[in-house]
Amino acid sequence: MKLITAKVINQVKIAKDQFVLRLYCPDIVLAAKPGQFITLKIHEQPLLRRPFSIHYIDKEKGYLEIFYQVVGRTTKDLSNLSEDADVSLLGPLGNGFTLKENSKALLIGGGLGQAPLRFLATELKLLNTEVEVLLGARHEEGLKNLECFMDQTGNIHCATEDGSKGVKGFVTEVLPDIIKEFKPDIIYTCGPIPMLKAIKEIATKSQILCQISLEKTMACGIGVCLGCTCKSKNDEKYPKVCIDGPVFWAEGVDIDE
Amino acid sequence: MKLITAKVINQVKIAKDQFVLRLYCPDIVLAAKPGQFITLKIHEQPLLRRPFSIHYIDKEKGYLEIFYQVVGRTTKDLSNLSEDADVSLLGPLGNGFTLKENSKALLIGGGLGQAPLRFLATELKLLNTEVEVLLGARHEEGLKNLECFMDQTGNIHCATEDGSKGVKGFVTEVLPDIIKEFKPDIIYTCGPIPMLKAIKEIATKSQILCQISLEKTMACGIGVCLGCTCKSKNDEKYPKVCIDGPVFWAEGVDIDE
Amino acid sequence: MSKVNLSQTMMGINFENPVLTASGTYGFGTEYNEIIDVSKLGGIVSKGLTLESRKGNPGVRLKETPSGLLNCIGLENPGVEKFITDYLPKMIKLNTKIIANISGNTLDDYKLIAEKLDLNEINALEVNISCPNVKAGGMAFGTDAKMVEKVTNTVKSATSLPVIVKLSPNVTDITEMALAAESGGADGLALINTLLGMSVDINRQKPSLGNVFGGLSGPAIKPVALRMVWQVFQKVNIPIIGLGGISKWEDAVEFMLAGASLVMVGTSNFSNPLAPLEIIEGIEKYCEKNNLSSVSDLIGLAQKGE
Amino acid sequence: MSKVNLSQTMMGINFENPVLTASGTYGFGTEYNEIIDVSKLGGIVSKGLTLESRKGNPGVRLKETPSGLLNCIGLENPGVEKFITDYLPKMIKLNTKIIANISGNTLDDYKLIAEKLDLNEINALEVNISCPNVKAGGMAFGTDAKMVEKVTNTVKSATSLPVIVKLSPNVTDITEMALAAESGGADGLALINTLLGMSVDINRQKPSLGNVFGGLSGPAIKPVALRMVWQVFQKVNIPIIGLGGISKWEDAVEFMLAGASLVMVGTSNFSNPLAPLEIIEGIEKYCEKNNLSSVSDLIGLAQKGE
Ligand SMILES: Cc1cc2nc3c(=O)[nH]c(=O)nc-3n(C[C@H](O)[C@H](O)[C@H](O)COP(=O)(O)OP(=O)(O)OC[C@H]3O[C@@H](n4cnc5c(N)ncnc54)[C@H](O)[C@@H]3O)c2cc1C
Ligand SMILES: Cc1cc2nc3c(=O)[nH]c(=O)nc-3n(C[C@H](O)[C@H](O)[C@H](O)COP(=O)(O)OP(=O)(O)OC[C@H]3O[C@@H](n4cnc5c(N)ncnc54)[C@H](O)[C@@H]3O)c2cc1C
Ligand SMILES: Cc1cc2nc3c(=O)[nH]c(=O)nc-3n(C[C@H](O)[C@H](O)[C@H](O)COP(=O)(O)O)c2cc1C
Ligand SMILES: Cc1cc2nc3c(=O)[nH]c(=O)nc-3n(C[C@H](O)[C@H](O)[C@H](O)COP(=O)(O)O)c2cc1C
Ligand code: FES
Ligand code: FES
Repeated sequence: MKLITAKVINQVKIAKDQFVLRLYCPDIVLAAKPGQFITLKIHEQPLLRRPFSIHYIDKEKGYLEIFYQVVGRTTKDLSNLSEDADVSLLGPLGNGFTLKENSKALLIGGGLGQAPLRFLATELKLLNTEVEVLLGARHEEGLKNLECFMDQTGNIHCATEDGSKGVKGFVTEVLPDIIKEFKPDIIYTCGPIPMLKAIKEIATKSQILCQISLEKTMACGIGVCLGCTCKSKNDEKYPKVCIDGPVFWAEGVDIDE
Repeated sequence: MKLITAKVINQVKIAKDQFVLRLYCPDIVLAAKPGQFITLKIHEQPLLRRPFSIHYIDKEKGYLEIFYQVVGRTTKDLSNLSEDADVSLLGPLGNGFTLKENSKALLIGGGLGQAPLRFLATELKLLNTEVEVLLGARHEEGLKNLECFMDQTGNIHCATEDGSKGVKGFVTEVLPDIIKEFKPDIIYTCGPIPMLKAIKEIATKSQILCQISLEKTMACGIGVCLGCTCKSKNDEKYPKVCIDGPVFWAEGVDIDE
Repeated sequence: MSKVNLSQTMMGINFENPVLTASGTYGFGTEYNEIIDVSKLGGIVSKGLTLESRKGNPGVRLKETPSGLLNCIGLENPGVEKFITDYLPKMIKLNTKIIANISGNTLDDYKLIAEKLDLNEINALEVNISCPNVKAGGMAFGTDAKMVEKVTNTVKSATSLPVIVKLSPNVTDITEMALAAESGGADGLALINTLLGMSVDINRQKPSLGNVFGGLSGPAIKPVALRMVWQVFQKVNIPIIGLGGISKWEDAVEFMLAGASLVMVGTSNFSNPLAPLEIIEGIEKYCEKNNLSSVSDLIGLAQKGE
Repeated sequence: MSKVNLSQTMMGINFENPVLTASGTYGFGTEYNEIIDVSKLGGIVSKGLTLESRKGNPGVRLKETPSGLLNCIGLENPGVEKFITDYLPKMIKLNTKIIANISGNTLDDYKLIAEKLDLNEINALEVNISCPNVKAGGMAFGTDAKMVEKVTNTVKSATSLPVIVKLSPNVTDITEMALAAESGGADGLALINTLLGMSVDINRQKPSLGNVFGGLSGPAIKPVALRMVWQVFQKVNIPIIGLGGISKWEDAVEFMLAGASLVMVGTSNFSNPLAPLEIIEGIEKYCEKNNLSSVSDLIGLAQKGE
């Protein structure tokens, strides 16, 4: 874990309100694992740092990318950053995904839940694991970044709520079929709570290993404020999303709120 | 007085941390008088609007200019604005200078106190008043905008604390000589408190009319919060810089803090 | 046309919408009328009035803080007589509800000023027992439950107008003060006034404000104000006016869900004179989106099931 | 080398500089040691400890507000035994002053925990009588002067360590509580803990926090904290530790000029882990610029002549 001032290398607008930002931070990149995140801060306001998944890294060139959506003040300010701007970066944070080698992995992303999956897909491929990807969004506009998975897999499935791309409906509607055909050993997923809940259920029924990446409001990001709790079977302690997660084994966490 | 969203036309860097920003706001421009100011706001933070003197206007083209120095959050954000950016503008505010026609006016600006004098010089000239200008700054860097007075007068006197341009020292050191030579009917001045105090004294002794533009932290800018008080001979009421000023007759106001 | 009913009758007054502007932040309403159409407001509260005119505090009166504003105006005002002759007639023309905010150093002050303001043209009195910026009386009234009850009672007896008591947040238990005002006969409560704060000028090595202490307002205090509205709503049966840091419609909805029947916009008028109108619009849209036919359906909704 | 003496001996402890990190915002110090050299701090206050381990509050525990943060952690902690065996040894290695922050539901709790922590390795105890996030005890202790005195006295009798009492700001008169702690035997005072606040989630139409109320911290509360330090400095003879919204060295200097001997950085660690070190540096430069040879010259300087 390092705290550094990273320079913006560049920023690409992917779709309406969606950007991929490339930041130079070799020390963080060297230590990063898929599923981990960084927190960042630009201005004095808002008060708290903001967490973002590591979307992609290039160890040689020393940069990482985040894939983000403009939803509020920080993300708005982020989208206005240009080359050479300074960003305070803390990371890598969190536990990351458990990578299974020589196996078959299904990666499911809903909305911006796509963000951590690209880095994951890249690393899995290096471990000789076959990857398929299932992405969901409201509208095709939310799937414009799917090409980033092309190098890792030929098989990208899509679902949109309005049917503008791929199957019409939620990812969970096509999931059973994909499981039947692809027979994944493990599912990795990130996205909105209702989606995660549904996937957890399907994975449990199908007896497929499943890892879920959660989001939660964070203050410190490093386990000291004890603020980013979630629920689990463990009666003694509430797990902290920032250090016990953000990735959890599906059976180890209650996805309730 | 209007509240509008003005577009940035352009912005010119005059010197280190000093900029002239041109804003399109025909309704405000039409009503503006020299010595008046506007308040502006860009982002949610900081909380309060910030006051700036009207530096120059062009009624035909519908724009006004402010001349500002980067000292904190708002002015920093201002300096990052580019063409077409939106700024919330409220104005014109305050009373403005009392313009004397067919006479001789000496305009004295210290530091950013130069800002309101350009608009003033332009209007005075239209009233057939002869204008001389005396500008003071720490260093010649603070006098880079003096050319803006060229159309109104050939006579610009300068003083810098470090002697890098003009006379070495404060404007007050050269003032008696200029008074002797130019014999102004009226002095208009704006700048730091100690300078205003000294000028008031000299003007009083020399029995020259003198108007002073003051600055004070403001919340509303329109006379409702009663926060921007200064002191005066009047025992009944503290004058409000935003509506009773910012311009005061020298003898009418105590320049004390 | 919107299907949402924004109006409510409260304390016998029919407010066309639930958004008013707070005392001391809106002058007498005429100034802002140059910028926005103030007749669209639910109402205006006057600057705090005292029996005699007041000059206010000397020295620096304002200091901005993170998301907040410290002020020590010290109740500068023209006095009640001049208010009635010079300001009220203009306020009436604004065509919105008028609430007169009153302060005093003694119980007798409150009685006299209330009597003088017992006028048809005024819709209600708001009793300020909480101004932190005056030496005598002021806050002392607002931090002692017995005094709160007495002041309320005194004003009630001196007027036929509805009486709103504006509480000070600088107390251990706000519900105690609220209950005292209620038993004193208050028709409504306004909470909160400013939090007592200060700032130090590190250049001069002196307090930033002429009066040392000032009242803290603005978004910074919203969480405290909201908590107090919530607590008081659980205890009293009279309507609550919520204020403290409201700058967006979302803030106003928070206050109403917590138990406020009306809200007031104070400091945010300075940053954005359009705020009150934007808030009215936002509340209306929120109700529409949530299928609420009347704005009064919002009141205390978040308390249900707690 | 700087000519400014940053060190002070206070309550018998020699602090190398006046900047500590606040309870609950710095874990047990080891986490931040990965990012900054925590041995450079004046000291670290542990997360609030209780006799038995605590799970803390269910549901949402954090909500950001304008320039502030609401939290309702609910004193989650490993319990005093586990602290001594598992955490304290690691804290000692950090090579800075260690203050243990303690909480209890009953006087007996305070006594027992103080006894257990009467250890050479700990430099002082900080008694939290003001946590707003636990149902029993907690804040009730901090808002009643008699209880403040009793708790202080109880802890003092149970330990040979210096005792700092951390006061709640949610009271009408902070000086009353400060004087009570002083007469209970406190060696120092820490003020302030968080202001009681809340937030409403307008989407769910429920309180944002699992515990309904939370403690408000961060720059938003600085003016209130500063005012309390100022008021208390005028009344007590024991040293004051100032905290509440300190994020920049200027803030720390304000607190010291108002009367604080030491300061603590809390919430700002989250936004900027470098804050405490930047603040130490800033204080030093400020002293240099103002020709003050010792940081202790700052204490209460703005009160002179008031
Ligand atoms: C571990 C982790 C990884 C994340 N990775 C990504 C990512 O890769 N790309 C990405 O775009 N976003 C990601 N997020 C979410 C991201 O942190 C928020 O979008 C960001 O904090 C919003 O900041 P803001 O200041 O722009 O918006 P704000 O002004 O803070 O909020 C705007 C709106 O978004 C809501 N919001 C704020 N924070 C969150 C949150 N954490 N979860 C849900 N809603 C929130 C607010 O309630 C509000 O309605 C991640 C969050 C976590 C915890
Ligand atoms: C009537 C009037 C006209 C003005 N005209 C101009 C102008 O034409 N050009 C220009 O550059 N500035 C002008 N100012 C000053 C300008 O308003 C401030 O520089 C501005 O508010 C700073 O905002 P900020 O957010 O950048 O700085 P902040 O972060 O608010 O402050 C940075 C520093 O500047 C100090 N400061 C802030 N406001 C003032 C103030 N009003 N007076 C003195 N010190 C202050 C603060 O104490 C702090 O030390 C004028 C002020 C008034 C009242
Ligand atoms: C400059 C200023 C002057 C004020 N004057 C008064 C007053 O005269 N009477 C009063 O009851 N409240 C007064 N207040 C308090 C406000 O009415 C309001 O209660 C407080 O500011 C909190 O609301 P806000 O955060 O929306 O401003 C004043 C507030 C400010 C900022
Ligand atoms: C997440 C969090 C947890 C806290 N836990 C404790 C605690 O256990 N004991 C305590 O005395 N104070 C606790 N506090 C209060 C802080 O120590 C401090 O008094 C308060 O936050 C004000 O300072 P700040 O504005 O610098 O954060 C906590 C504060 C926060 C934000
Ligand atoms: S964000 Fe602080 S513990 Fe997770
Ligand atoms: S700034 Fe409000 S009265 Fe002048």
